[in-house]
Amino acid sequence: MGRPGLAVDLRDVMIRFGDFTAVKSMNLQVAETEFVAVVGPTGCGKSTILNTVTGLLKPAAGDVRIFGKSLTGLNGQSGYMLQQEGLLPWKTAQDNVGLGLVFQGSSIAKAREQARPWLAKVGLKGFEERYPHQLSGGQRKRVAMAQTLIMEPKIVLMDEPFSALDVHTRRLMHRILLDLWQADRRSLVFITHDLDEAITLADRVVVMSAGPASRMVADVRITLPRPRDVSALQTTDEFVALYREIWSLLGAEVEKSYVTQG
Amino acid sequence: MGRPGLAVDLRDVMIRFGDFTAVKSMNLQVAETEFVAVVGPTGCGKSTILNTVTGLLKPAAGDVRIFGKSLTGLNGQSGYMLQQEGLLPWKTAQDNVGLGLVFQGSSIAKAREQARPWLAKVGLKGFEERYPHQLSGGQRKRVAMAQTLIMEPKIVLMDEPFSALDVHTRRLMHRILLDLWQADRRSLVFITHDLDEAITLADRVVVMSAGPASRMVADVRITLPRPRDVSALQTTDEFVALYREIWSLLGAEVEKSYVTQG
Amino acid sequence: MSRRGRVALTQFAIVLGLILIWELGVWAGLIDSFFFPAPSTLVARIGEWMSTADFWTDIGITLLETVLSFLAGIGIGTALGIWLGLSPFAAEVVQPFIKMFNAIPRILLGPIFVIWFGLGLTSKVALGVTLVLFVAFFNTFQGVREVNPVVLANARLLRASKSSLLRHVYLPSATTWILSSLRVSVGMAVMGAVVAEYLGSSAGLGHLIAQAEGVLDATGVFAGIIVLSAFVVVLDAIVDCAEKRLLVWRPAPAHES
Amino acid sequence: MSRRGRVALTQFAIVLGLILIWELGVWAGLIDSFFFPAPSTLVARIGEWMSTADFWTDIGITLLETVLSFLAGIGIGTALGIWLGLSPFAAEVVQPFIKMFNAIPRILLGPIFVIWFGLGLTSKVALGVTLVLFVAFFNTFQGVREVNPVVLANARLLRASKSSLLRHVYLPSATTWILSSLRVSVGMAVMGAVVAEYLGSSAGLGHLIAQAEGVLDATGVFAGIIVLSAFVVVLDAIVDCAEKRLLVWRPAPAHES
Amino acid sequence: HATEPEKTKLKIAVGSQILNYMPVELGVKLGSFKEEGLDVTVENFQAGGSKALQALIGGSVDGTIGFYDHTIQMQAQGKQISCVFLLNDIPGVLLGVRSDLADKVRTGADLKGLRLGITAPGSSTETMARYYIKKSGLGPRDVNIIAVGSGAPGMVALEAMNVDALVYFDPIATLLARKKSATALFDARTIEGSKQAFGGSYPTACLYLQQSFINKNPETVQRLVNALLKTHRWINATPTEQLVDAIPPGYKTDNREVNIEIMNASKALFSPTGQMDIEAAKVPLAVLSDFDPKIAAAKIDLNKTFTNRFAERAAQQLK
Ligand SMILES: Nc1ncnc2c1ncn2[C@@H]1O[C@H](COP(=O)(O)OP(=O)(O)OP(=O)(O)O)[C@@H](O)[C@H]1O
Ligand SMILES: Nc1ncnc2c1ncn2[C@@H]1O[C@H](COP(=O)(O)OP(=O)(O)OP(=O)(O)O)[C@@H](O)[C@H]1O
Ligand SMILES: [Mg+2]
Ligand SMILES: [Mg+2]
Repeated sequence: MGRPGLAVDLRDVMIRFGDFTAVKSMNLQVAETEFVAVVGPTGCGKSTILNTVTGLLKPAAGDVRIFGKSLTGLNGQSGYMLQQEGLLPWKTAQDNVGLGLVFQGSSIAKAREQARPWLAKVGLKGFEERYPHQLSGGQRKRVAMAQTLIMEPKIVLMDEPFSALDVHTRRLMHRILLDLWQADRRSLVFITHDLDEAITLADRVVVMSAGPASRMVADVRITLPRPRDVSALQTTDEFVALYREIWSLLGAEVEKSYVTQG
Repeated sequence: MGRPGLAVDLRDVMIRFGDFTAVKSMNLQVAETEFVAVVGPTGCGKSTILNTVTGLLKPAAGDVRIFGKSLTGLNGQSGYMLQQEGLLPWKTAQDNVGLGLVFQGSSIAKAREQARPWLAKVGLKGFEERYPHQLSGGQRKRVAMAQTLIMEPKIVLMDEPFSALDVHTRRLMHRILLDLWQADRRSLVFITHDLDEAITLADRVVVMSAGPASRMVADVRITLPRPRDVSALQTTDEFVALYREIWSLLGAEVEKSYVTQG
Repeated sequence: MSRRGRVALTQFAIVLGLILIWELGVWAGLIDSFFFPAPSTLVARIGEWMSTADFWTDIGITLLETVLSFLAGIGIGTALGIWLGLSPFAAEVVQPFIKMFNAIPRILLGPIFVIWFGLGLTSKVALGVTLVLFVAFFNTFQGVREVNPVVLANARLLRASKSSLLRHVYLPSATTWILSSLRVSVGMAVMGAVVAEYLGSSAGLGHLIAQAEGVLDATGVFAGIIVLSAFVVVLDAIVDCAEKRLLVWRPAPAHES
Repeated sequence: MSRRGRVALTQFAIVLGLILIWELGVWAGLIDSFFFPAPSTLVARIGEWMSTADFWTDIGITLLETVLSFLAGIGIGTALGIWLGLSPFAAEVVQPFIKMFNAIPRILLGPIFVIWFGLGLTSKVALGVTLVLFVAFFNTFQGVREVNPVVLANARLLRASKSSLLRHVYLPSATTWILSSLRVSVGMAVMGAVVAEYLGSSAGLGHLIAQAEGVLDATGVFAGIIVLSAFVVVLDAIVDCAEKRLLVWRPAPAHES
Repeated sequence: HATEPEKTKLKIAVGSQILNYMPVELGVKLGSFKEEGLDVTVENFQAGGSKALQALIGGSVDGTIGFYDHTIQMQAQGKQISCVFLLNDIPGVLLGVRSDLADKVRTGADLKGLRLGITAPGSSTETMARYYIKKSGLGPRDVNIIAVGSGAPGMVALEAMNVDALVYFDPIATLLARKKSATALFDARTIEGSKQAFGGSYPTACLYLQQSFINKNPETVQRLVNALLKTHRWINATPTEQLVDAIPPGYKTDNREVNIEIMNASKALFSPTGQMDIEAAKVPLAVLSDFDPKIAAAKIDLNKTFTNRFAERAAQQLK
């Protein structure tokens, strides 16, 4: 019964850990070719929701549909860049990036060949032979990003992908992401705490309430024309208005959570 | 021969991993009661420098002085919140926060008693009995922060402490940090990728060059009067000028690194 | 049906199947009951044993020896493992010797222990300890060195003393390693006690088995083995309990769904 | 002096010290050379042995048995550990049986193996395998379950097949566990071979030792033990090499400075 | 009794529970030792006589029931142990060949080129086998000697054709005979067999103790010997059926019929006097000297390896 054209369709999804209800009732629809940003107070359940979309977590109630089909097992259409580090510590940067290709049957040599340009793209040329523990935090994040994107998944899910990067590198990564998205319009869901980032990249910004028993409180459509030039945009009235709106929605939620905690 | 009044004094510090020179020559002086922010392109060597200040890494050349004394072994005066997660997975949130107290001879019950208000301060009331794997990324970061600050160290070192937090929670954490700093003026060094954060909090912002063989490229003094009200500040000319300055310094570095990488 | 129930049922089916095949094999003459007596005779023999007081004394003695050598072996092995795990120099010096000792067949040590410790409990426990010790040692040694370097650094930065580090970091981190070694060790402790009794004694399960072996009484030998196995299952259940208590903090094991 | 040098020197000093005390103890009559013959006589005996061809045949036979039982035991144990580590249901069903088997004293299995496999190589290897197998199994089993859940999730999200997961995730993650079990196993393999020879054979180091023991020749027994130890040190060096190669990716062990 | 024993709690070792050693545990069961005021525990060393001997030398036990050979071997190594009561003056050992070879192998000389199973290297089965081979006119390398372990494995090795001939004791002897899978070349469970194999009687199991212990505790030793002699007399005076029922569990199979057969074949094993004949003692010395050059080189004083004085006194006391 999933609507046609929906890549991700969460209906009244509830997620519990034991008797702790992390997410009460989440409805999230992401159309094919849509770019959605998710923001919310820390600990509200953003990662949990992406885990549910990929099938890592089973919802306690509600429906998860991917391209109209109910999800069983792992989501085969998505690529997911986790919030925590999931690089294989026993593989070099290039082998980590090429990992998905190897899993799909590529030879190791061929996977490396394809991985190297991706490493260069994320600014890690010269670090091909490094093991994860020999990389800085931001470098590891970029390897993880390349590892996810090299697979060119239909649905790209990213959990705070750029928070460990400096502003400029972050812009470069935005470019890569947008290029990939525009070249072959995929669905993209990403979590961020940076509202500038959310507004400049996304078609819609979803705001979640503070946890526990979190839900969606707003779904802000970003109508700014593309391509968007960040530096120019940030001073426009529209941008500022959007920023203010989301900012105050979030602020209210965070305040509430401090009040309920007492 | 350390200058009097200097909490941290790095002289021509060079840091190498095998034959990879991460930091070529770093000079960093932090006075007692000073609040210094370090910014720099990803992978330039920021964490490495804090590791050297705490004694986790030995420099290949140069001098590390803490309160005028050459550092041998671990730095006993500092508290360090690592970039990576260092919580003990087998201890609950409150036991993790109280860990340092237990190490100093407190009884477990007493440590817990002191830990609970700290957990409430960082917004984690109700999560006292959670194990780290049952917390969200941002929640773990806040536990780690409480774990470091509860010890009230003379020198507080923090490596991207707030990057995993939403804007509002981040402001609340800034408040806690500033309160602690002002109550008993400690030395504070923290790494961030958020320039707003750096400018609103610090006395000085240190900008590092892109790696490898990184060094300090600028040391920007922030003369904005305290207490600083973030929302009001951000539109002032002085703030914007400072932001621009640091922003372009960083931009040049990131560009350079992409050029050298080819 | 619950998972536990299914497990128990499958186990029951396996045991029953094996027993049936065996019993029928003996009946049909395919299995020589001189070497592999029928399960029914084994059951009968165990029943017979259980009605004698001597048997319970034997069990008691072996149990005591097993438990003592288990505890002593684990204690010494773990302590050694921690010590060497924390001092790389000592480790490099001492390790080759430990490995050499580990290669000495315990049958040869038996008589030496009898000379040193007499024929009593001590020599039996000593032999069991030499079996348990090495398993515990190697695992603890590795477990201590496997501690997550970031967690360790963090604890050190919080100014943990050596003993605090041991208690709050190294030991909890090595727990899974140590527990895993306990699994092997339980069996080893039993084996040590029985071998020692077999090598020289006047009581205990090993004595009972040796006696049966001497007169080519395969029924006695197998009955003894079965009693030993029951023994281990009980002791292992205790380790299981310990594991459950010690590892509450862990995420559920990462299995494929 | 280099670290290696210091280690070697300390080891040398320890060995020399022990030998001196022992030798002097024998001379002074404090140590009964009937049980603990002087090191000098041991050296003489080993020298004597080395000049005979039989000795080298014995060594060769024992070496072959050791290596075969080591490889087979590790192979079976690891495979079993992986299988059960990945299928919780099978693990729950099968584990109690494995633990029970592990408790059977190998001395008792010796004769049974002779019955099944005859007096040749096979029965010796079989006994060694039963010793090695369990150590390898328990460690692999635990190692497979210890894999970092985030890393595993990540690999699964990259759509790794079961066999890819095994090869790229489970096995590398369990490597330290498996390697740690190899340390114990080397000794066990040697022990298994020697015990089997000791229980019945016409050649091999175990036979040599049994012969010496039969004629109450402690010198021969100890000389045999020393040869065994040398044996293990050599085999262990091979495991060391494997470890170095397999674990290049690891950060240097987290020691206190 | 005139004097009290110096030591009442005693440990006696046996090197596995073979029929030859049975009287000591039978004595315990019958209460013979208790009647003499002794509390005797029997410690079984399943891995063999040498372990029991080591336990004696190491001081873990007070006395050992073991082969007389040991006293000679120990003298060669400078240890004084002495046999005070001889349990068997014939060895009770057999050497048989597989039935399918029985036609071809009729004498010791026919063993040439065959594989002969012994229990353990260096054990008395090996020394006896080698002596027999030599006596049959063969060289030491003419027969392949393989250790097959005691008990069932040896039997299996023979039946599975892993070996062609075997040195064995009861109960294997009876079992093999019943299954007709072996034919004995000699059967030293009787005097005649012993004569045929070793040219005379051959003292085997005896109670030996450290000389120092004997010197210090003569009354204790006397009582031990009394109890053993009493037991031996009881064995020789009791009908086989009744004897079989009395035998302690470690020394009989669970088949009563077989047990009776065994006892009938082996009753001659148990010496009625417990005394050593100096001539007989020379046989093991000859056998051992043959086997071990160190013993040949050592000047063995057989008079120090045994004493009959306790057995003689026991015979008087028990009249
Ligand atoms: N395994 C678990 N057991 C119990 N509670 C859990 C578990 N995992 C997550 N939670 C709880 O669920 C809530 C949502 O967690 P989640 O990781 O989704 O937060 P988040 O929105 O991603 O936060 P952040 O921005 O800090 O990453 C949190 O309150 C967290 O404590
Ligand atoms: N153990 C190591 N071996 C080799 N190189 C290393 C090691 N640790 C760090 N490096 C390198 O040193 C440089 C500086 O690392 P560092 O972690 O200090 O960066 P950073 O400035 O903290 O970056 P980020 O903002 O991404 O955290 C990086 O290029 C990294 O690859
Ligand atoms: Mg999250
Ligand atoms: Mg860093």
